[in-house]
Amino acid sequence: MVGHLAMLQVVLPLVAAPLIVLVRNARFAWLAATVVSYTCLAIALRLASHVAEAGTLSYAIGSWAAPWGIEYRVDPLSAFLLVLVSLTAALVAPYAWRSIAAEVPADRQYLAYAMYCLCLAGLLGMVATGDAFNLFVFIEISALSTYVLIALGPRRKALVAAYQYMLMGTVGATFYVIGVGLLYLMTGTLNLADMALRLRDAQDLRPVYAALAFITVGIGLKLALFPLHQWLPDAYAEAPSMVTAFLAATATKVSVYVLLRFYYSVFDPDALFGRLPTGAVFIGLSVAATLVASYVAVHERDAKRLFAWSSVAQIGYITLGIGIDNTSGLTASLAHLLNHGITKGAIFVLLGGVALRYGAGTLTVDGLAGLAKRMPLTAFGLVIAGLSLIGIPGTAGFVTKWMLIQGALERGMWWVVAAILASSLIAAVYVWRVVESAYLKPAPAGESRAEAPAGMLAAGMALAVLCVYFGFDTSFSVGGAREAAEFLLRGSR
Amino acid sequence: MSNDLILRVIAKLLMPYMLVFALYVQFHGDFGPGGGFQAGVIAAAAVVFYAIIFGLPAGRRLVPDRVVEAMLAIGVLLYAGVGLAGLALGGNFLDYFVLDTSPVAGQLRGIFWVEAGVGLTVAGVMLKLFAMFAGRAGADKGADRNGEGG
Amino acid sequence: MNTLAGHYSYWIAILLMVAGLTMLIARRNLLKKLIGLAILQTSVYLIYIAPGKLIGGTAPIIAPGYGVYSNPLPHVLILTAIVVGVATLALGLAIVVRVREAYGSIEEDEILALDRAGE
Amino acid sequence: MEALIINALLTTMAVTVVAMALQRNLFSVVVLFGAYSFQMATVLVALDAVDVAMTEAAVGAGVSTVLLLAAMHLTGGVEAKPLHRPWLPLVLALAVGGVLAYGMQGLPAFSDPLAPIHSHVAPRYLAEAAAETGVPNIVTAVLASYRGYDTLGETVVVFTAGAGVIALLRRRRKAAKDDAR
Repeated sequence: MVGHLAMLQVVLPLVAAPLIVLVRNARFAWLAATVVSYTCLAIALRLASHVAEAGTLSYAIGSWAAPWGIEYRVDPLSAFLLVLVSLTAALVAPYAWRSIAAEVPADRQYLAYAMYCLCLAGLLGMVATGDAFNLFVFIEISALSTYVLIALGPRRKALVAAYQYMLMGTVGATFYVIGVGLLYLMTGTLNLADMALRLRDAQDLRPVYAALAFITVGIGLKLALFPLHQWLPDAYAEAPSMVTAFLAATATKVSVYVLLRFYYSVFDPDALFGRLPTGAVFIGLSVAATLVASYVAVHERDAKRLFAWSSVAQIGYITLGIGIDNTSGLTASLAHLLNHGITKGAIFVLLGGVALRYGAGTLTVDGLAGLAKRMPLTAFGLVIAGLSLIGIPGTAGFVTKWMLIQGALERGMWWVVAAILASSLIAAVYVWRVVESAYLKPAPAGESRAEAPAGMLAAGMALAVLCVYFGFDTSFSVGGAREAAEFLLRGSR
Repeated sequence: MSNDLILRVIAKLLMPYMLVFALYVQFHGDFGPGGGFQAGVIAAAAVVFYAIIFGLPAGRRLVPDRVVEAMLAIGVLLYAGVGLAGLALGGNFLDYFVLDTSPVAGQLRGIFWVEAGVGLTVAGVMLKLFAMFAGRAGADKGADRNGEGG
Repeated sequence: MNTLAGHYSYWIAILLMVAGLTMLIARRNLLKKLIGLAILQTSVYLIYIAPGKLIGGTAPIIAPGYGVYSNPLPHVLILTAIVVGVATLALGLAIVVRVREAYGSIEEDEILALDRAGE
Repeated sequence: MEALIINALLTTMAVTVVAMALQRNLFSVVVLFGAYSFQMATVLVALDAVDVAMTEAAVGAGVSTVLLLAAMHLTGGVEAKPLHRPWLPLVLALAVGGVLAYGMQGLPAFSDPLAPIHSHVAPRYLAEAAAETGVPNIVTAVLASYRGYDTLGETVVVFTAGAGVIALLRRRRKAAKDDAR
């Protein structure tokens, strides 16, 4: 019975989109998107509790057994991701009404909600599936809907940002398919679990290494791994505020999940981290990402672009955890999926409120001058989320960085610890730029409009509170992440 | 293009055969090459052929925009509907065995309706793509510069 | 003969991929980039389907008197890849048309210049 | 003999692609792309992939070429700019090609019946699909029934592209009134 729930988790948003396009009414579209988001959250929580008790859940679609039919497989790692994606959707969707109404032309709003449902279905489908090619199909569903959502942005630059993201995203998806093709030619199957078994006795490893390279670069493009991140700043800066909030907290995180799924459940980790320098490459790229991206963020004028560059740096922390390749490193990486998702979600939702009140043009660091007087709660929420970005003790960001440092120390990598601290300092600089402008700079004369609309403010503050909550009570975030990390490491070693 | 008599007569003659061939490809998919995707494109090609010869407004009268947008959505709903029917009848999602008395008949029924859904969606999308791009031709004159020409 | 043919289809697939990637990166015209992207995607068809072929076999349609058939699974996968490729191309072209109307040009360097000037 | 035909067709395709890469006039590139897609469809028929060949001809060559021509008409594209400094992209592309060439060495030879893809999942399709689903065309059986969920996802991808183009290119209500509904 629970298996059907895993199916409905993806099929509900999938069916909601055509219904929305059939009804062609923005109010119905928003309602459908909200109901679907909350149902998905309920299902995700139910699945997570089931998987916690009964272990991995497998569901044969069409009642065809695994390698012949397509199988849905929900294990502790995917359950953790399902909850993360649905939680963000549930928080963002209900409050998207005013923001989408302000930024998307009236006759196109219902299509924006249809694309939102498709993107949600694509992301959930990527997490739940146990089939390599089905994963590609759902990568395309979430990707195409994301390109449209970005292209609906208020400014004309959104079109160029969507185009650039489409090019790099499609090249990434094509490299992924080439990688899966090589694995298919070596094993004859597309089911991930079955493929893992048959890969163990492959004599000639050259195609396996080539497949590893293609999948890593392909998925690296999708998750904005350091040298492949050029599309992210424009895409997040130009998209409508609610879209940025949703994407920043979920899109790249699901791509990290796909990378982890292949690294630990398909390829043989001993060969991967033992003979190949994968660990070193990831640590090098991650440290470069955190330092360079944070440095660029310090010099950014546009607030959304500043936090988009900060996202590139924070993804560096996630991949750093993978590179360290021990239990606490991996746990830090998984926990940061949640911690960063909440932090960045809070920031972009609050910025969405500011954009709604004062127009998208004022989202520059100078444009936020005197925000504390005009929108006290929004400014306060931004400060909390900013502290979590830096990793001040008591916030979610600190938990991740603390465990990353633990992981690095276990491996004796002093310079990695130094890099983490240095990048946190740089992060403090760019967060301070925003805080200083909001609190210390005088508000421009005549700007006396009130706080962001209650709905959006509630979402932003809820996320900000979660940043602090997960800073103290880490049972779910670190507990779930540790269980998933041990499952990955035990499952494959 | 639209006032050339020969083309108009030929178009009128060819249209039915193109549509019949599209239906043939749709239903012959079980026994030979064919299926929803190819059939959808061929059916859409027939209507596009008509719209090119008799002009876009005539094409829009033949298949109005609302119908095309409805086809787009109904195809996917039909496909997912077959899947949910399998769920409702006690099988897994997209389980065709439970759709009919005997398993094989259930499979045939499931495959038929699923391919019909695919054909509907693909035909709808191809028609909508043509209408959007062709309709856009007039936009160059009307479109303003600040990206609001949507 | 067989060994030459053995990997010839792969060498052509690699050539297609290299040509597609080069067009995609080197060309400045947004439309040309999309065609390069389409070529890159078609290189995948050969990687999947060429190994599925069995010399002396026939199409995977069960008929009396035929024993050897080519492998149906890559055909299903590539059918999906073709349709996904066209869907991406259609969306890309729609964006290019909107960029043309918004910027008046589809040359990448002119667009970037307009953006820098616009800032 | 079959391998010879396949290789000949593959060579013509390679020639078309190289011509397309070097061509500057946009219209000739689009026409070459149409020819390239039809050549690909022919190669697919030679490889006994008849369903895929028909899809490539109808969807790949037919629709893509029409869309490219329509977009080219709208954007008035005749590329004047010469190809400048292609060396970095060429080196990058060759590196990616090199990784694939390296990987390809270890793959089984052409039409080797003992290859993994012929000995693991596919034999069950060829042996039992016709009986289990009553459909002699195994590709349709696998497409619609065994991997039916993939095709549902694919239909949703087509739907997303359609709805996306509506969202991008729909003319505003007031502008749409003047063109005959």
